[in-house]
This record gives sequence, C-alpha cells and structure tokens, in this order.
Amino acid sequence: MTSAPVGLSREQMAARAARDIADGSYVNLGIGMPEMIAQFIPEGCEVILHTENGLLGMGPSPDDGYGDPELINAGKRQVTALPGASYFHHADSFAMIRGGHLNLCVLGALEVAANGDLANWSTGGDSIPAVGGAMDLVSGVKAVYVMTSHCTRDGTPKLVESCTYPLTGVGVVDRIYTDLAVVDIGPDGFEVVDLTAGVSFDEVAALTAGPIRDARSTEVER
Amino acid sequence: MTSAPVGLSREQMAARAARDIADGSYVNLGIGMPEMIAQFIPEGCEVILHTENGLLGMGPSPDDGYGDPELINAGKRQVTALPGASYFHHADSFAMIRGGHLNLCVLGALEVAANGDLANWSTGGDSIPAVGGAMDLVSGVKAVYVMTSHCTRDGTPKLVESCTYPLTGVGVVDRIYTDLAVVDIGPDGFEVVDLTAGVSFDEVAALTAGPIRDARSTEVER
Amino acid sequence: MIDKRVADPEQAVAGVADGATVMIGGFGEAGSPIELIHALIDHGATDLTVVNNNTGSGEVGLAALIRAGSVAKMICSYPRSTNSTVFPDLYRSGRIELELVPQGTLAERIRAGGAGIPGFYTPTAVGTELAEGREQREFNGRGHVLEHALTADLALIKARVADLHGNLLYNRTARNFSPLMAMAATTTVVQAAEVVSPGEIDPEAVVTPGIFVDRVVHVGSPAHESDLVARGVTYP
Amino acid sequence: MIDKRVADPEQAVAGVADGATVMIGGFGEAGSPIELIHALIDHGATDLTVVNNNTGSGEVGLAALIRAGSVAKMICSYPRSTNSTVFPDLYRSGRIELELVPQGTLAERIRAGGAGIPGFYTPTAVGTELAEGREQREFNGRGHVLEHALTADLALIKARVADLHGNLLYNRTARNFSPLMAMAATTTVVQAAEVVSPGEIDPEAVVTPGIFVDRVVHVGSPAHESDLVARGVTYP
Repeated sequence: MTSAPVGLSREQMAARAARDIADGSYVNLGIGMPEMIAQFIPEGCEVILHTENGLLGMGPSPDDGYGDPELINAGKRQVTALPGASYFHHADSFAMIRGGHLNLCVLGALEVAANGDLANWSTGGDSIPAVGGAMDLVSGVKAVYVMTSHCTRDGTPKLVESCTYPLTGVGVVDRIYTDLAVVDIGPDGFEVVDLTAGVSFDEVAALTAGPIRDARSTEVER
Repeated sequence: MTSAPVGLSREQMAARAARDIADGSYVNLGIGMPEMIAQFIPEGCEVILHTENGLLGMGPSPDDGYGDPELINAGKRQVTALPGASYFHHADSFAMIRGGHLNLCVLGALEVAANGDLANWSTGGDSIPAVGGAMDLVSGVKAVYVMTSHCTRDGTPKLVESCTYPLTGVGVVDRIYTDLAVVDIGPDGFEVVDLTAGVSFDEVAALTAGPIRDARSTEVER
Repeated sequence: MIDKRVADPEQAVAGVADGATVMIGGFGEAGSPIELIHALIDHGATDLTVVNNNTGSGEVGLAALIRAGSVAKMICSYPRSTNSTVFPDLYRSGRIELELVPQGTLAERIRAGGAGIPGFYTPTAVGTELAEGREQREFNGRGHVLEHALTADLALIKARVADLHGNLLYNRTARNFSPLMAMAATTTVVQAAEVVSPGEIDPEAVVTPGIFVDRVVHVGSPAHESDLVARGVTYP
Repeated sequence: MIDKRVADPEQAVAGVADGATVMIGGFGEAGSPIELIHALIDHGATDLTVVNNNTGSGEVGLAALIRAGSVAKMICSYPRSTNSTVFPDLYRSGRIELELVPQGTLAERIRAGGAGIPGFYTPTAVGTELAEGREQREFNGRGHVLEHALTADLALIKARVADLHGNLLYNRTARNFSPLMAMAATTTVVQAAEVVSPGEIDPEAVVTPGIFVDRVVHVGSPAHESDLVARGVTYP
C-alpha cells in the first residue's frame, strides 16, 4: 500500500467549501468541522446561518465575558446574533428545515454511499443512540453537503459502495468536501469535480470504495 | 294553536348566558347574538375573549374615530384589545380552538338536534356556501353553547329530533340558551334546566320537536 | 449585502404565470395587500387559483381581481361578506370554482405546506358534508379527516414593518394568515408600510423570519378596502 | 382579576401524579427550568415519562431528576451531552427506557399535541432504522412516516417575562421547545425571571399567549446549569 497523499487541513477544507456557498444563502452548518466554514465565507458574500435550536442570523462566538448561556448553537456552544437575526421556537425552526426553506446544510459523515446515502448519527453497537436534527436536515434542506476526511484515521475509505453504519437518510447527499477532493453524487456514483493541489484522480479513486469517475472536465470554470 | 309564550329579549338572553360563564374563562363568542354576551359579564368576573382571526383579550368596540380597520373581530367589526391581550396568526389561533384550550364557545343555530347535532352554517339550496370557523369551534372547544330563539319567526321549533339542514358538527352541543329556557343535551335528549319567568315546562315542550324532559329538580341551586 | 427590496408593486409581482396558485393574506380587509393585488390585475395573469379566507368586497382588491376574470378557482372558508357581489355572481353562473375549507383546516393546511408536512388528521368537519367522500381514520376513538398541505407559487402579504432581510412585523389582526402563507409559497412578496435596516427589528419580536420572504416593496400609505368601497372606487 | 401566580416552585408543581408525562423545556441548559425541576424532585413523583431534547448534565436539573430514579422513560432526540453520565449509566444498565425521536419530529409531535392534530406525515427518518416497522405512506411520490401527537400532564417552562395572565417572553435561544410544550400539556407551569402586570408586554410580541399557561412562579435569578456543573453542585 502506498502512503496516503497529503490533503487539506480542516481549515483548508472549510475554506474550500465556503467558496461554493452562494451569496444570500440560508445555511445550516453541522456541529464540529462544518461549523468552521463560517469563518471562511468570502468578503462580499453574505450568508445567513441557521441553527436549529431557534436562531437565524447566527454570528461568531462572543468575546470573553459577553456570552449568554441561553444564546447557543446546536452544539451548545455560545454564539452571538447578528443584525437582522430572529429567534423562533423549534416547530418553526424545523418548518424551515423540513419545508425546504434552507438552501444548504453541511454535515459530517461516518460514511457516504455512491447513491448519496448518508450515515452520520450512529456507530451502532453499545453507544447511546442520539440523532438530534440530522435526519430532519437531510430530508428537508434543498442541498446537502458533507464535509469529512476522505478516510478514517486507520485509512478506511468513508466514501463507500453502500453504508455499513445505520443510515441518516437515503440518497440525500449532493456533494462531499474531503481533504483530497470535491466529490458530487452523480447518477452512476461518485464524481470528482475538483482535486486538492498535488493529489491525482487515481489517488482519490484508490482511497474510495465505490464507483467513481473523473468529472472535472464537465465542471464549469470558476 | 295557542299563542307563543312571551320570552326573553335578545339582551336578556345574552345576560342569562353571561351568568353561567366561570371567572377566568377563555371564551369565543359567535358573530351576531352571541357577541352581545360580552356586555353582560357580571362585575368581578373576568372573561378573556378569543376571536379566531388572531386576538386574545378582545375588548369592546372603539370610540368613534379611534378604530383601526385592521383590529377587527371574526364578524369583521372593529374592536379593541385589553391589557394582557396578544395577537397571533391563524394556525396558532385554531390550535387554541382545535387543541381544546378554549373553555367555551357560544354560537348561533339554525337547528339543534336532541343528540347535540348542530346545524348553523348552511341553509342548503342556492346560497353561497360559507363555513368560516364554525366547524373548527364545535369540534375543538371544551364546551359548546348555543344561543338562539326557541323557534323561527314563523313558529317552527329549532330544537328538533334530528337536523334537516347540513350539519356543523355531530353531537357537539352541550347547552342551549333560548328566549324560553336553558336546555342541556342529556343522554336521552333535551333537558330543561331553567325556565324563563312566566314560561312553563309544558309550553317549552310544546315548542320543541324532540324528546324533552324537565330536569330543573336535578340542577344545583344557584 | 442582502436587500430584498424591489422598486414597485409591478416588479414585486413580476413573473407570475397563468395558472399559478396565489395565496393572498388578509381576513376581510385586515391585512389585505391591496396594492399588490392591483399590481397582479395589471400584470394580467389568468386562470389563477387564489387562496384567501374570503372573496373581497366592493370592486377593489381581491374582488377586483375576481371581477377581472383572472381567477379560475377560490380556496376559502367564507366567500360571503358585506358588500360582496362579485364572487357570488360569478359562482352562481358557474364561472368560478369554489373549494370551501373550514377556517382552521385552511390555516393548518397552509402551515403544513410551509412546514413540509404533506398531510395531517383533524377532527374538524367529521360527520358533515364537507367530509363526505374524504379519507377518514380514528385516533383515540374519534373520527378524523385526512387533510393535505396547500402550497402556492406566489404569496402576497401586507406587513407593517419589514427589514431588508425580509423580517416582518404585522399590524394587530392584520397578521392572520400571512405568516403561514409566507412559509407556503415559492415566492413570497411583501408590501410593507415601513422598511428598515437589519437590526432595527427586535429579533425576539420578529413574526415572520426573512427566510420566508423573497421580495419587499415599500407601500407607505396602503389603502383600506372599506375606505375605497365607501367611496365607490373600482379598480382598475 | 386573573392572576396565575403561585407562591413558590413547590406549589407550582403540586398535584403531579406518579406515572405522569412531564414535558420540560430547554435545549441543553438554554431554557431549562432548573428550579421547577428541583421542586419536582422534592415532590417525589415517580415513574415519570419525561420529554426533553436531551437528558441533562452533571447532577443538577434534569440529570438530577433522572438520578433520583423518578424517570421511567425519556422521550428525546439527543440523550448525550458533555458532562452527561447519569442517563447513559442508567440506560446501559437497562433501568430507564428511551424513545429516540428526530428533533424536528419531536417538535412537531408536541405542536400537534397542542393543536389537536392527532397524527401527521413527515419525510424525516424514512429509510432509516428509526422508521422501521412504522406506518408509511407516499405523498407526491415520496415516502413519509405517520407520526402521532405527544401530549403531557405537566409542562415545566422557563420564561424571561410573564404577566399575570401567563403571557410569556423568552430569552433568545432559551425559547426552543417551550412554546410548544406550553400548548401540549394539561397543566403548564412557568418560572419567570420577571413577572409584570397585564398590558406591560406588547401584545404584538407575546410568544406564548396566556391561554396556554396555568401557573406562574417568580424565580428572579434562575441558576445556570453550566455554572452549577462547573461548581460541582449536586441536587438535592
């Protein structure tokens, strides 16, 4: 086995994903790595962040000493509210999600299958099952992006033929941002639409456990 | 046919019904005669009026020149809002109704059947059908009272064996206030629980077209 | 910078197609977006399905839209009002269709449409002719009717205050169906008496979050339907 | 005069029976009515079914209620948190039941309970193990799960401001499930940091109308769960 190619850092992945978010979008960023995208929204692009616990217009963490333990995000971290923000209850918040009003959500993943199935809520086995809003998000939001390392720490591919972990949603993923590539879900499986500098398609394909093709030529120039 | 007994005026009927409304009740009063009940709530009894177009804490008509054409009741008449009022949208308003949060509604009637069926929204035939919130109210509010003349203008009973007009709800009416009597719906039909002064049970029974019994002796003294 | 303003009511209703479903806020005249409705008449779209609690009064606003022949079908709870002759005349002569829905069911169907709930069960109307032939089911020993969500291509909404993000405040009982319709339409258009910058509306008090709003047009002194009717105004 | 105040948290939770279903507002610590929960522990009711998004943290508030052995079953979306060991320990040893519900479905089921809607269809969870064995149905060519309303005997809610009628304002994201739970419970009990006279809350800004509230207790300086946990406090 050859050594794994050197991919993007978490920050670089977040910055790469941030580049693709359209100005004026309403976006929900999952707990953990996806949250970092907020720091990399380009100048001149205004994105309104939704947190499912009842806030549109979420801003960054408060300065030390200025937080309110009752102004938090879905990860229960203290945040702020930007001008133009609104608070609402959970039924309204999930009406936004389920009703298709959010343009985009970005979530983490345990596995993504070649047909867009996502597993990200349960490793099965003995862990306490906890689903939160993940199933609502993937079934309701217009575009579902995943941000994840291409492989687990031990080198096992996370882009797979079909998921082995319990599903969060069936055929829901539109695009995956990994440290190695940007991968769309196409009719025939994974489609690489962008590669990290210094990484080849063949290297990505070798670390992907499902049907994958190079779709870079069909991508519109940026 | 003997001459009809002399019954209560509309104002007297409203005052009679008002006597039975418990302090602190949340009440919806139907368009027309039931609305008049608001004027007769006894001193020391505080009743919070709901209007299904989105207001709790409805007050009386505004003084001339102080009305707002966007502060109206379900009958589209200008009203006021009392201290402690709240505005809400139609889904929340009918959640109050359907969810059983209102203690009482008082509605008009074309006919009430001995089993509590109510007909009050359509005379059938050529008229433009219009139902408004009547079916929601009778299916959701905890207690449904009817306020109506005992007979139509031509002397036809409105308390009947079974309704001939299209139904608003099945078995929904709890009590009827007429110009002649207060009539509950019991397991075996109409039960007279109070009579207008000078009116006899037999007179009421003669003007009622369904099973009726005198239940005054079983009523708790006031 | 997010700025959902458009220049005038004409631009606010641009793009509506023949055959569209249009939700129009208001209960009677409270919350009726008359200037937007008049712009829709001028636009000329036909064969519309219109959702509103009523059918308008006089010959302005919703009644004028119906009189103009733009409306193939009304979905409403109470198509009769004082000073309302336009709809009754067309209905009696079979030139307009009516879907009569109990008011609370209408509100809930619109909310469901906005919330991604395709169907729900309600006890309202069970045993009446409005439930005849409808799918029914018992819950807790009581009959319920299956009701389906309502969605629309366009919603026309009247607000008291909007900010540039589309966050809305309403005026008293003018709120009624509007927050629900804003959720249920593909394109939600708002006429607001006052338009302010983001941050000027208390985030705790926002009634309709801007995510549900696509276009905002400033109509500083909106007409009141009852005034127009009293003055005998007809539109156009 | 309508005045829904009671003297203290003990009176606020009086009357709750063993085996009751109790909805408790809050998402994590935001909106958690700690003083009411502690009063419920003191009350001693057992065999409770508790509805909350989470299962508490440390050994105060909801976690303390669970640790006290009062809770037979949790209905929630996310029974794991930082500093949460009480529920996991009981769950692993089979001494507490868990009904896991997707967060949006949980919210909608509570709203449905309050709105008199016994069942509704949602696309959430279709194709996952949380939908296994559940009744499903297609709408618009897409699968949906039938979900049932949730109601409760008691709701414990934390508000920023209440008036004597029970009209409520919340604090930022402390709102979360509370307005829904207030609708869905037979008896809704509110602890409010500030209690004012009717008319002092703008009727346009009321979040929970007083009709949904039964008892109000003034808790002027409510504890924050994270503070208590950081200080190692346990209750009782």
